[in-house]
Amino acid sequence: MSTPASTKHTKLGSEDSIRRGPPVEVVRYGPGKRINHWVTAISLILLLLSGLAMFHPSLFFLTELFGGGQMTRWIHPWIGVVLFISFFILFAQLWKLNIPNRDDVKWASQISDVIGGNEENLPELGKYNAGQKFIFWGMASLIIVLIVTGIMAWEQYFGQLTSIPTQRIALLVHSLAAVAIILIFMLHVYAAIWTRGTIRAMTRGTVTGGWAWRHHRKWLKDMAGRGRIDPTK
Amino acid sequence: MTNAWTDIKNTDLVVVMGGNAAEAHPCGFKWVTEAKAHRGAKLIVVDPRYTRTASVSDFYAPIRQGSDIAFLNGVMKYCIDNGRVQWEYMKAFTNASYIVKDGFGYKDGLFTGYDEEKRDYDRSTWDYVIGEDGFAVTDPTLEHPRCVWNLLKEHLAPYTPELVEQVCGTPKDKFLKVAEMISECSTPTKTMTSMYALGWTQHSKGSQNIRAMAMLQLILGNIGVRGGGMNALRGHSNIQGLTDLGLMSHLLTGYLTMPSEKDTDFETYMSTRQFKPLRPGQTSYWQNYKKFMVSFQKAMWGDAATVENGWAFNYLPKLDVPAYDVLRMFELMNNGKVNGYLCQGFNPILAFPNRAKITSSLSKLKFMVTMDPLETETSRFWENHGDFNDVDTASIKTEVFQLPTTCFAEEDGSLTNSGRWLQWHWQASSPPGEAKHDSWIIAQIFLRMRELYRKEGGAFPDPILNLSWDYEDENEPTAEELAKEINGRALSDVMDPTDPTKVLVASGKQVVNFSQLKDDGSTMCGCWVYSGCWNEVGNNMGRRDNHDPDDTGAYLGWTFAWPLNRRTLYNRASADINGKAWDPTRKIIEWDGAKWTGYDVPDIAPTAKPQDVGPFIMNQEGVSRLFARGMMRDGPFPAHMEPFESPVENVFNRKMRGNPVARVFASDAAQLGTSAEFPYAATSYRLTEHFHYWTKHNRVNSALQPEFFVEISEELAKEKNIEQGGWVRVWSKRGSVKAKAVVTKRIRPLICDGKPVHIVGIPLHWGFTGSAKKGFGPNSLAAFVGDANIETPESKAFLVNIEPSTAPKDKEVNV
Amino acid sequence: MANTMDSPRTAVSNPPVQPMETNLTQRDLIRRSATSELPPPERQLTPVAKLIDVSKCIGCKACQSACVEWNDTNPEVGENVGVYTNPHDLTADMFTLMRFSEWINPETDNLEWLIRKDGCMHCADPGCLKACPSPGAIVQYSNGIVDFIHDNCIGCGYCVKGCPFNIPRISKADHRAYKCTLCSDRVAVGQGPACAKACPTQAIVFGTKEDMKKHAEGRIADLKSRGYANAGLYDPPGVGGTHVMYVLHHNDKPHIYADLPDNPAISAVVQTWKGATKYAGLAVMGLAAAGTLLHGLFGRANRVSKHEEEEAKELVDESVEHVEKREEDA
Amino acid sequence: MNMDLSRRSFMKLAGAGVAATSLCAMGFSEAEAAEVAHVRAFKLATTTETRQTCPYCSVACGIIIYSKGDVRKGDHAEVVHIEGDVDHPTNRGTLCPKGAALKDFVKSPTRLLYPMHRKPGADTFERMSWDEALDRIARLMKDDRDANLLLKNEKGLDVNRWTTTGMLAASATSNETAWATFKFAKSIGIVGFDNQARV
Repeated sequence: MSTPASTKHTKLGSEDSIRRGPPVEVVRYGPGKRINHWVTAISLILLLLSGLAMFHPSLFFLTELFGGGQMTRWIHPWIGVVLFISFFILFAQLWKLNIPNRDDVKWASQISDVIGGNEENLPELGKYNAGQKFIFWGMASLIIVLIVTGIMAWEQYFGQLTSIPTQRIALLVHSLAAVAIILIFMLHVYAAIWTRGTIRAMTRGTVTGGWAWRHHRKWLKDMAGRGRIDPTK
Repeated sequence: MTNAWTDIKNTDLVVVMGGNAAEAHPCGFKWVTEAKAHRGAKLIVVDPRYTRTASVSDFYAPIRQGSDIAFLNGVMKYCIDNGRVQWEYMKAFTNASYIVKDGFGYKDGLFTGYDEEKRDYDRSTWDYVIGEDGFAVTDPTLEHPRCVWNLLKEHLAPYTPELVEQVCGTPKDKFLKVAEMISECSTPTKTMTSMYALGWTQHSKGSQNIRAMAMLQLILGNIGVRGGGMNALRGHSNIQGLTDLGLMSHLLTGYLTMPSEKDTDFETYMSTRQFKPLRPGQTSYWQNYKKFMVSFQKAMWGDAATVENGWAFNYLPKLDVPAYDVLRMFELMNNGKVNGYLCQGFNPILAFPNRAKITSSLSKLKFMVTMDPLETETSRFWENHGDFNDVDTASIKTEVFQLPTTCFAEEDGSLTNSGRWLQWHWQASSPPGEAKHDSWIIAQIFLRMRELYRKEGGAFPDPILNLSWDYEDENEPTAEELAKEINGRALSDVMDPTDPTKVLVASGKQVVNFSQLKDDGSTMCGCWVYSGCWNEVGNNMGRRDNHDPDDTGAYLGWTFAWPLNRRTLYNRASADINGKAWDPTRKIIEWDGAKWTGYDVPDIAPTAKPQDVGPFIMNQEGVSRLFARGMMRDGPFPAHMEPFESPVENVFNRKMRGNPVARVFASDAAQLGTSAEFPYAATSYRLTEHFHYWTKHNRVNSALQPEFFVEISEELAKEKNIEQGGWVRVWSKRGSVKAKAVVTKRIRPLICDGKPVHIVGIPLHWGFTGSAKKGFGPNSLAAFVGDANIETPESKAFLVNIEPSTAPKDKEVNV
Repeated sequence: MANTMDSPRTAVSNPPVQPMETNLTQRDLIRRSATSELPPPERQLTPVAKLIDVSKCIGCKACQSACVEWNDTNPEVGENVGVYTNPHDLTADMFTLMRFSEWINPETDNLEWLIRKDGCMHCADPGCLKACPSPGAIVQYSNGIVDFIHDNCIGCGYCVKGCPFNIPRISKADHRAYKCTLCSDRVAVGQGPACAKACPTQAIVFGTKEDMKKHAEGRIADLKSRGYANAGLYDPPGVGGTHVMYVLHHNDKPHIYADLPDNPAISAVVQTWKGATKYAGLAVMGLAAAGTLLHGLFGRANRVSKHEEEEAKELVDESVEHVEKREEDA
Repeated sequence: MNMDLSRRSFMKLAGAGVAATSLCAMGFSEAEAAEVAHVRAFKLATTTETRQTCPYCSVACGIIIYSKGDVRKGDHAEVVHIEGDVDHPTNRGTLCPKGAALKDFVKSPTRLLYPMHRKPGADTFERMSWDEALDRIARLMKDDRDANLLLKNEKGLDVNRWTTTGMLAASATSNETAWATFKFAKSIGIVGFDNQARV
């Protein structure tokens, strides 16, 4: 019975494991990853608040959150640096699990079933679905773009680094990338809320067995198959 | 200046040669741009460098420094050869028709009477033929072969465009273009103005440079007219005033001269100064010399100056040499013959040539007193600043007093500008710290010395004990008291010469001007040319009425101009022999049949008939001199002479070096370099961002021009592989400096006497005190030789060598 | 009589010393950075302009000096790098700068020393103001003066990127942007800018833009008469004209004057950044937010069913039993 | 004293009109109160004006010194600004880069504040009181004069020449100071006496 599982493996995160329960719980993120995620998340939120303040006059009032325009101008790039570092620690740990595969193509092709929530029609999935992978890679690439263009526009230290025409392009790209990353951010957050039972993965670190069965069955079976079960709990 | 700054707007052609007006006098130069903008005037610049003035010129011609006479003589020849002469003016107002004694001549670069031993001329033949009537013989037809005009033509004959190119390095076509433009000003309705400065004076033949242009201006009829004249752009705010007031070794006030040992008594002294007219009916204003001299002596010594003691004539020191000029004084100092020196607002170790000699001289003093508002290099000459002032402090035994003075903003008083305007200014701020007015300091030293003489007696105390010092507070004479003393007053009632019963000036009243001065001791006057500055009307120097009827630029209501509030000197010459203005649109004064009237104060007796009395009233001839007689040591005509340090030989006499009659001390002769050792022709100058060594103390000007540099051509830079902004070492026989290199297209090598001559330009604003970067000055390199007539050092032409180098080293000074 | 003429002079009277109301107020603003709805000004001031006649300029730097003194800036004492231009660039403490270029005229083969006074051009369409994200940090008065209001400046340096002439500089000391104010404080009490007043040759003059254009015509005619066929007025239309204009002897090639732009305009990149991107970006984000919100409210949430929980339990139990069984066999 | 700072100026001259219109351009005629003033407060308000001339070159441009405090009222006065005098015929309010920065000359950090004295061989200046300095200078000068004044030349003629102490006079001092200096130097017999005119 267990052979099928043992034949076709998906990738597992280091701490991924099942607690027999009852009720069955599945460990999805360890404390390290969770802290890392929230540092990144908070930085991103602060960045988009401070960024938006300097992006559109109607949002300039947001500078008050940071103690005025001068402070906002000063702090925004530094938060950017924090975000960059913290995100890429996360990246180092998760990128393998986010490499796309055949199932993702099928999943994406049936996006209507995804939105409709008819997951019975979808293929069994590993730890991440194509949507999550898209967010992961999207974030990663945009953060690189933002940090690079951000540095070019960082008057205080890098004002002389590049020519003014280059800086103009940098600022344009920076703002476009910012818009894009905000959209992805929304998608990420919304998906987490809409897919009930997801958020606890980043709070408590675990999801219910049912959540894993419904959304990432292959991942669950794989853990079971490889005996990643703690019977005592 | 013969004319005022504001008069320049009336010109048709501005020739800036031997100066750099835009750079050194920007606000005066404004009037050049006005003339350009509103009269369509043209601007010519002749200079070794393409200067800031050149940047707005209509035509620029390069010239090798020190070759100006050849250029100007060339222009004069061009004008005469092409009949571009204002004949009427030249005939009526110059000595062109005067017959010169036989024997006078010029050969091999020398005039008759040269004595190589004495380095001097016997000038007896350099004079007019005097007739039985005691007057000079003239030939108004100008046909006499010995008349000045024909001798001048003969003298100028060699100065062809080819020779000019050979000597000056000015390409023939450029020279001819300049000559053509200048010659156009020979018509009565076109005038040219000459603006020059130290580019002409700082040569061993500086006076002759200026004479050459003055003669050209006379030939063109441009002296005494609006928009014309010889305009010396004086360097300091009151350098004109200090000259007028005779603060010079050979002068007394108002161009009265110091007695020499030949002047055994007052009568002898007067006999050589009250010049009698050389032509019938001429003014020869110096006939009044005695009135001015007696009034001066009364101003100095009051009641102690009596007719019996020859007006205290022997209170004045008598000179055994033409002058104890600064070069002579530092030569004496260097020989240990001077013990004390007072420097009032003066910075000799940056101002005088051969800095090493100046420093060694100061080191031999027993004591030195400096009076300045700012730190100066001189007051700290004993302080070691690494390469910037490499002295052995401990071995310098000079005792130094550095006295803090107020600056302009903290005092009342008048300054005389280049246009001879005496402008009063008022105190605006309180002096900092314990800074004191110079007049207070002088009074204190004087009073303390006088007290010592009273108590102890001593060597010839009379002139000190009797010096009139009757000020309300003798510790600090006020500017008003001193100004009134300069103007002069009646010491007893002065009667009207036309009506002896009428009191002209009551005792104790200010004289209206020098016309009321007497030679009987009834008047006193500190400086006759200034008389009228503060009379009973009040302080005329404080007047600020800027009305200018018909926009002539005269501004008679603005302050006071000497003499007699006259704005244009020789203005009588602005009208023809019959008193009609040469150019009706540029009238200054005209003869209305009975008197002279117009926009300015006539430079002649108001009723002097035009046909009878010549315009040049200070001259015995009544006319101006194309031929200077024996009055200049180095020749009655300007002749080409090379600088003492020249990259080429004198083409008139290849053995002759420099000015044949200029004084050279033996030790300095030994320190003259040759072009073999020092191939490059250096010159020194100002930059517009700085004023001498003052503004380097000021953060703003220091930011605008922060660091000492030298300017060289791209060609020389390539030859020596010197890079833009890199360090170079420049050295002469007398010293060495380090500077940043400014490599520029504005300096080009010239071809002189068949060989390329590279020019090295050295600005003069840096030292080792102040806000700017520490640096050097050209005086570290310049030669210790002066002009043959007035001993102005030859700082504008000397030889140097140059090489790439490294930054100079400084030393931290414990303050 | 021509010689009774005098160049226009910036000042006809010495500055007032009695207390005075400023005459440039918010009521005179026609543009305000990062501010969309600005009340129209109650009055239209006559447009003013500073005219810089490069052909009359002797490069004496009086303008720089007067500027420093009037604005109480504190430029540092730099070093010589082989040129007359000092400091070497505009700084937060040097709002104007003489730029020197040695140019050999190919037609005449003569050297021409071109000296241009660099500084804010006070564009009618100011790139700095367009780029500025901080409301009221950059303002434009109806007389044409573009001024920086330092209290509102956040120091982001967007103005530097927005300016087609590379003028504004950010102070390292207080991180605010600085540039020529056209001496708005002097103009506000009826005095011309300090630089124009000081200029010894009146190469810099100040007055109404109309008068300055008229004066320029006269100057250009004079230059043409002196052989400068291409003399002309530099009042670049690309930025809607400027309130600092040049008379150039070679108006056909402004770039020879230390890289004065031939056809300056606000960069297309800046236009897109501050135009399309700003609005589209906000719109897209708004829509996305709205979209998700609607879906959240009306769409059915993706819930895990009881059945699925049991399925999971089964799977887990199964595999546990499977393991235990194997142990027994062993 | 003529301190009249008349606002009369060259209105009749063409072009003056330019500036004139620029006044009205500011709506200067209608002096209404401004609620929120954007521009810097005009810094010359309530300063004291004094008519002066630039001490640098011999163009002698007219300047106005603006100070806090009025020396004529016996106040302590500090220069706050210096600007060209528009009424002056020569410079018409313009100034060169040196004149425009005159305030920083007056307020230079290297202005001298106290008499300083350097002993022979010493490597620093030390402060000295005015009295001490002046007494010592007078003594040094008298001693040198008494020792070296040449009363008669070899022919027995009075020459009263003092060549062992010399003096340089400042060509930036006023004529009045110069006259006082002249009287002092010539009466004590100094012949080595010159000013910048020589160089």
